[in-house]
Amino acid sequence: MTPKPAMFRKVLIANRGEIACRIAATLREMGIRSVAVYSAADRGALHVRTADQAHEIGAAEPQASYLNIEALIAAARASGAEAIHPGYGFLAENAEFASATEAAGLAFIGPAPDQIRALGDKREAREIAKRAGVPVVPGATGSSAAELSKAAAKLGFPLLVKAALGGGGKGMRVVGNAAALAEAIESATRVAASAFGDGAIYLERHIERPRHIEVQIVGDGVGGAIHLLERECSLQRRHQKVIEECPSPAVDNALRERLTSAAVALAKSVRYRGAGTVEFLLAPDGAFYFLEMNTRLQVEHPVTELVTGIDLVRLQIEIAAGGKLPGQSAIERRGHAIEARIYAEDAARGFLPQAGTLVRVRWPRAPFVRVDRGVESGDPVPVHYDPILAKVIAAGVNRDAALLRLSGALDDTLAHGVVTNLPFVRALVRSGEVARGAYDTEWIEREFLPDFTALVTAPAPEAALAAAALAELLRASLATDGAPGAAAAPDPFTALGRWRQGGPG
Amino acid sequence: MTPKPAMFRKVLIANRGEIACRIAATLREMGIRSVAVYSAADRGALHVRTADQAHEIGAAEPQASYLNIEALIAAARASGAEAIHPGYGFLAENAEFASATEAAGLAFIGPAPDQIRALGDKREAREIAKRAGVPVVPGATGSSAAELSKAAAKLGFPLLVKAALGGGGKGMRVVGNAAALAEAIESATRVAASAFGDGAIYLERHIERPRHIEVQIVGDGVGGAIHLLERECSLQRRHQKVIEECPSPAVDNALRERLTSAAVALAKSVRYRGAGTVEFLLAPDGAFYFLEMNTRLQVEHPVTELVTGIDLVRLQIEIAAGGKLPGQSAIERRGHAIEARIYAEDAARGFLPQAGTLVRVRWPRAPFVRVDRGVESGDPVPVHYDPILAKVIAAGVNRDAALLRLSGALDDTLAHGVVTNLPFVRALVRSGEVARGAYDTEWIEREFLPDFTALVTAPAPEAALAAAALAELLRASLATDGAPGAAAAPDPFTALGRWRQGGPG
Amino acid sequence: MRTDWRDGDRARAVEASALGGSRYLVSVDGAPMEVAAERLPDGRLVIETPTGHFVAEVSPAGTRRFVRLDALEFVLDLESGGRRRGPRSSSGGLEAPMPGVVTRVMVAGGDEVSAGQPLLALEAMKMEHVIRSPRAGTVKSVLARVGEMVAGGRGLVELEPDATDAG
Amino acid sequence: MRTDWRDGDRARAVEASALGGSRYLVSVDGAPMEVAAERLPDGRLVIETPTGHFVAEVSPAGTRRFVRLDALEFVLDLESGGRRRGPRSSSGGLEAPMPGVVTRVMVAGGDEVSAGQPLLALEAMKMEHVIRSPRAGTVKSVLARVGEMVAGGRGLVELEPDATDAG
Repeated sequence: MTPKPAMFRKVLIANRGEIACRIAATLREMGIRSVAVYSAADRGALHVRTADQAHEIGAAEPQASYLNIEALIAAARASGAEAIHPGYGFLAENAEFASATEAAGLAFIGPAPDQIRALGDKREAREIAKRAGVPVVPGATGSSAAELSKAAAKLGFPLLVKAALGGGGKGMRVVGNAAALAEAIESATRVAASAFGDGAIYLERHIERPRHIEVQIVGDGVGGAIHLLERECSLQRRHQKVIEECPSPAVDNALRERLTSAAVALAKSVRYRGAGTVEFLLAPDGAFYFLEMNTRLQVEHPVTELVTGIDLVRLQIEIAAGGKLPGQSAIERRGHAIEARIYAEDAARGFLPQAGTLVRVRWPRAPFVRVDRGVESGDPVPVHYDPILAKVIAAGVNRDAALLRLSGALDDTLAHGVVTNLPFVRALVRSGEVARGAYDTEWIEREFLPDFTALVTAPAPEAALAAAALAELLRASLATDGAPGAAAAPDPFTALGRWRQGGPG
Repeated sequence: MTPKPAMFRKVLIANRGEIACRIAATLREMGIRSVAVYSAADRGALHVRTADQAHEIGAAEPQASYLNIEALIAAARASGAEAIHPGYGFLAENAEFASATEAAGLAFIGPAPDQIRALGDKREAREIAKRAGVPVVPGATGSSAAELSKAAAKLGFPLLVKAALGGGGKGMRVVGNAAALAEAIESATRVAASAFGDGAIYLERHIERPRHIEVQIVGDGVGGAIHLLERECSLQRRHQKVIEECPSPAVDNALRERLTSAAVALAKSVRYRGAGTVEFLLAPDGAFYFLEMNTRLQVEHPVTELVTGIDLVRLQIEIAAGGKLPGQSAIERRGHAIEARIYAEDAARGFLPQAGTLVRVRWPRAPFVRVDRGVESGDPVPVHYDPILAKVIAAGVNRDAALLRLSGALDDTLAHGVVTNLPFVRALVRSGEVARGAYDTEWIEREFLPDFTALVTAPAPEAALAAAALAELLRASLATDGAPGAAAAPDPFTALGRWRQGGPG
Repeated sequence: MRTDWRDGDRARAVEASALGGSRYLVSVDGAPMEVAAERLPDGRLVIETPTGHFVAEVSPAGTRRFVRLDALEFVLDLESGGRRRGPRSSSGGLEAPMPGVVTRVMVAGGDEVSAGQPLLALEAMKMEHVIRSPRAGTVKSVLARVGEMVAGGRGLVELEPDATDAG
Repeated sequence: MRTDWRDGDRARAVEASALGGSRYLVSVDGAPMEVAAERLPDGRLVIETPTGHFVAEVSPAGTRRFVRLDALEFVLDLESGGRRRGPRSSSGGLEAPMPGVVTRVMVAGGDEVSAGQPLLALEAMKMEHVIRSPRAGTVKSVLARVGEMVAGGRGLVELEPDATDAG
């Protein structure tokens, strides 16, 4: 779609899991050799198996490996890579890493370091948005607890306490009154310091029952920028997105025009380079406010890709290699796409992250269904990293069709060996509110979770125990009968081979 | 997209392989239970494993199973299915089967029996096309060799000898002069009788260097019909399509309008019900001629699905259940899609079909890449059936992007254990003529195959022997060293585990 | 055949025997029912019990069984024949709920604690999880130090419940 | 280590030995070369020979090796150590090239045939394949009947080549 720039021949992917696999797919397609990196815990991981080459960069702890700038740059140099793609998470929004990459003579597939720095600081990003004429949520900052308390009193409660750096809602907390403020500030400071290496805190007025809408933008670094529609990300649990879609059922064409124009104005004002996301809160009264900007690829980028037909990773790479931005008119919207994130977490125990070995995984394969996955059957889920396993994404001619297809795809997904959130996302996509698109960012916790939690913490139904017992009975009877291969059969498919074919009706 | 009709609850798929799996995917998504059927040779086949239930219908020979109308109807009745989807091939264009299905009180997901009968007879189809104002290739028919010879003399050579019934080019032969006619008629009669149960023959003027362009249409059975663009199917080897795409690089908007109007007029004239394909020959001078109509889903339907966003199988099912046809304006065209058929056949031995066990299969999984497959690792490829294993389909913002993506996806595909046409399709998608879209239906055999055949029949290069020998060397040295698990390791990944990580630069 | 299961904190017992064909007599926790079970081509089971019709899929992992039942998932532990374990002592927080690093220890041996009181904090997968006391009682001993990496299920605190709370 | 291979009708011999690190001395059909071989993370091999740089993937299936080399694929049969088979007698058509049903037999024992003359026809996978004589000669015997299902590799016709053609 753009004239071909002088393209990289080899790119290092400074990430792991599903996003590393997804980036490798585009690199392979572009004829660019991919270099994976891995920690000691990821030696046999899928992202290592599918890259063209791989370098071990350190111990399991992220600080020693995926957050280890020196080791990453060394691996890039050793491998002969000409560029680094940071994915999302880890060092994707770390200006120091982007600087170090460029200092080593390599291209950073992302914005310029000073753009990451400026937009990654929520206070500065807010000022940038204001200057670009983008509405912002009333907010304040401060360097001491006392200062912050004073600012909070002025803003009024409820308000939001969050890390000035970082994204994804980590360490974010809603505070309902002045009494709870001190503890929230202390806790947020600790999390911010540990997660982002900077304990700076930002306060902002809490918009109640908002929707989270974000606009995908791409800039060329010299003042040009386009948008690739909005995404609806209101289905969140504790500020962690669970299900995302494009376009938003809450955005009509007039609002879309205002939202995307605001996002493009912001991107142009900083001469933004590469792909980024401008996040907005949409209030029930239709007003929207700049929330923050993510200077990287989002987890949920596939819904935009399916609706626009554009490969965002390819676009990132082309821009980093000096390619031209497509015109806004080249971005067409068709149909609808919805994504569900599959996490190793246990809803019955407060969505605790889970680790272990996936004894059996079956990802769906069907027309108009896409799966970005980081694990296959037999793969471990290490304790050290974000527990995302995969994203299941469905496209359709309209929202109903996409949602129905996603529901079918989730039914057709199996991940056994580690407890996952599959029952949670399966129930979500079947709920009436999701079907109607009638929810806000707090709906899951306020209205969906109480019943769902009761369901998953109740004793297992008799049918579940019957199924488990019958599987054992059959295994035992096969072993006794000495049926061929039965004793050695490691696979329940084989072990159950004697059951009668044909359903009961 | 259409108001929901009273939908089937259970549908029998009277087919096997990739198309049975693909139909099951849509049924599952629609919440319809799928019933697979299988021959004795297909007991553990993927299409059996992925359906909701399965019925054995007869011996391996197609006549005893997949062509056994009585057994299929009995299985449908026993399973409680309310409808039968015939897929393509086998009984998909058999009017008797459609009749028997309807006589059993079941819905046939396809056209009415008399439409299958009329359009399946090439002579009658030709008359229908003429009446609908669609241009046809000059041709003739006859019931005896003498009669046919006389007609041939009038048409002039070269001409095409083919079965009056059936499709897919089976038994089709180009005859350059009168001397070769008798043998061609005899051979075509035999193949026609054996493949379609009717030895009737049809002759037609052979258009030299034509392109094969077909239009996907869907009718509602009461006089309404729409089109879903054209497909380019000129990349053929002996009249068997190898690579198909949508839209055609040889069709501009003016020509598209004429082609699709002709196809829709034909469909409307017979009050066509369901999905069908009107095939045209496009002559180098821009004239086009009706070739035949296929009254079923085509192998290559996914390229249309990716460009229009429409699930054709769902549309077939909705129409069979009494649903409304979408309006023509609901059919949007975006981007480009290209498909490569993966067959078990040996290019070095005249593309002989192959049978055996697939010891290792790896289908690609990447954004904008779709794979419809009928086998996975460990599955047998029986000798009795069409040797299609899968279709790899890539979509892109334009033809270049789709072609590049398909090339990458084919590189990322592995099928070992049975010789496949993967080297053939990989070489095709890389050729300059395919890149430029500059070919006709005879180009592969005339220009591509001589060099390609020389390549694949030459001795294996030293590097191939070196790779094979080094794999053995390593296996042996691991066994001697007694490295953990080495002796028992059935998987070359494990067996090669000690090789140094990291590529050579 | 009898099988004993652990379903979270609950002990469940199932007695299953074939009645011929696809029918089975299955007692779950002593309540008998007739169950029809059919195998789908891909290995899934269709189970019909008096309460309904379910599609199930069972994957073994050691003594653990991952059981999918329609849209829901369950993890059941097969108790080894005869030897019945008591309910896991954790029942709400004295063991590490997952592997992680201990970031804070908020109590010491001898402390009296109330139900819900934070005992220690564990960091795993970038999130902090506070372990709270499931009941009022007295801390007998703390089994972990700040900075220690602990495995899932590892005991963290020994608690002596209050007498009034123990019944 | 020496390995003997059948590459279609050709016998190929390879001698391979490790030179240390990722370097190997490999002789193919007696011509020695130095080869660098590296394993990619997914098990593929990167092979560097004096003629170029290739990515290879080798899958064993019995004594057969499926070898992918970049975009091409090869099937090599590992000859069992020491016992060397001669070229397969077929070398162009006297064995069934695949499993199928014999639909026509066009010659009989004693017939003189010319190179390229049709001998019999086999139907498989809905296509008819004519088996032609690879050379001029005399049919010694026909080993299959019309309607017979034959396995791939099964001998169909025994042929006595013409003396002039035998050298």
